[in-house]
Amino acid sequence: MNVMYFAWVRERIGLPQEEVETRAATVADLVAELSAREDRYAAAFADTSALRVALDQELSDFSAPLAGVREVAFFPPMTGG
Amino acid sequence: MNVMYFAWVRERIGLPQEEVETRAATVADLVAELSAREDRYAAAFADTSALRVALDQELSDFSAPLAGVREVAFFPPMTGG
Amino acid sequence: MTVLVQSAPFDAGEVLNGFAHGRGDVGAIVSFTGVVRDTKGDLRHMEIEHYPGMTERAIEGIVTRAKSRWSLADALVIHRFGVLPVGAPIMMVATAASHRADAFAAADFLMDYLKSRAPFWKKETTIDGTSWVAAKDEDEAALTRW
Amino acid sequence: MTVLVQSAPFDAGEVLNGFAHGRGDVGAIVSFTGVVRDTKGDLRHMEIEHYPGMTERAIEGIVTRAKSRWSLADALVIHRFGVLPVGAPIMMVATAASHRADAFAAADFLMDYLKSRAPFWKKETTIDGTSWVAAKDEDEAALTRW
Repeated sequence: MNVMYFAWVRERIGLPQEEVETRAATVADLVAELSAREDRYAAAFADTSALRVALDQELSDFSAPLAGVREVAFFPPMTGG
Repeated sequence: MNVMYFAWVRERIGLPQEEVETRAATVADLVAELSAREDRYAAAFADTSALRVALDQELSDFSAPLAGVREVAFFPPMTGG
Repeated sequence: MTVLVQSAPFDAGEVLNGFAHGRGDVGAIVSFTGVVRDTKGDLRHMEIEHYPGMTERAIEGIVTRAKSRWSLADALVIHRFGVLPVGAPIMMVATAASHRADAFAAADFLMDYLKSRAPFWKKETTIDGTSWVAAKDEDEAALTRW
Repeated sequence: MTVLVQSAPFDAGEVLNGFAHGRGDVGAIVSFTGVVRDTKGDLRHMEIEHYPGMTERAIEGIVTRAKSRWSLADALVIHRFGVLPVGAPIMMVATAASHRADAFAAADFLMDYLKSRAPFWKKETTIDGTSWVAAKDEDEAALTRW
């Protein structure tokens, strides 16, 4: 699964994207798995209420299942316009 | 007093403006005076609810006094924009 | 504030760029362009009559009201009179503000008031002849929004 | 529908004229231009990051929603990414409709959704360093209007 990071999430984790082998059932499970890896992940995911997630380029939420998903992206609330 | 006519009021009366000598106290009195002159005025002023009036270039109404007014304009509801 | 009442055509893009030029102080610019519309496919041209003197005064009054109500860095109104072909810009409004809500609301307000409170009258020439455009009840009713 | 996500600068006036060109079928054209604003006088530049692929998809979804809700003849969105100097246009929205109420409402709607639902993130570089622009509660709240 391709996992992408944008804005300060990308800066905290230190990379824009990576391939992740996971059996996480939901986004929240994936977040827990990544946070357990290294401090920089734990720091980026410390407050998921300040984060948004997209599954295959559609906005989703942290309780969503990951079955069939190829691309997960984490980022702060958007500031377009 | 300078009396001006715009749009279909001008077309019905047949002139854009004229000097009128009047002692009319209000706009309504002036309208009555003009309507009594000739049919074309009576036709233009037949339904004053379909008309607007400006006194010295400010929108006003038919009950307004004419004391001190130098320019009266009659026209249909505006269609700008 | 810029208020222009003119018979000459104008270029909406140039007007927008001139209005926005060098504005590092504002975040939001809204423009409205009104175009001669051929609704039924029978319009030859439109002619706009106005009341010189009162027109400028009325528009300036409307813009002043908008500026007192919303936080605007600047506002512009151009309105043409005379004979206009189908597809030609009739008029344009532009507002500049720090925040988009102010820029949108002020432009919307200016349009509502220009429609019904600035002394312009539209006359259409179609293949069947000429007729004065009637004011719409909905345009008068729109003023109650403000 | 035109959706452009680009790093290149654009000329707002040219975009407006191109959008409006030859439109005898619509009476009302509304545009919004968002400009890099130096609120406190200390901004060096702004940088915009985006999510290629999702950005275009999200914007197209927002425009499609606007077109289903209002009677629009056309709509356009341009949004830049990369490094932008103070005063530069960041993005632009344009709507064309027969009636001004549709054009205004749709442009306002597009702006609200682009602010909070298109994957762009702004980073400001001031004389004191760089910081990510925080999303505003009021921008999220604005979505409840629709």
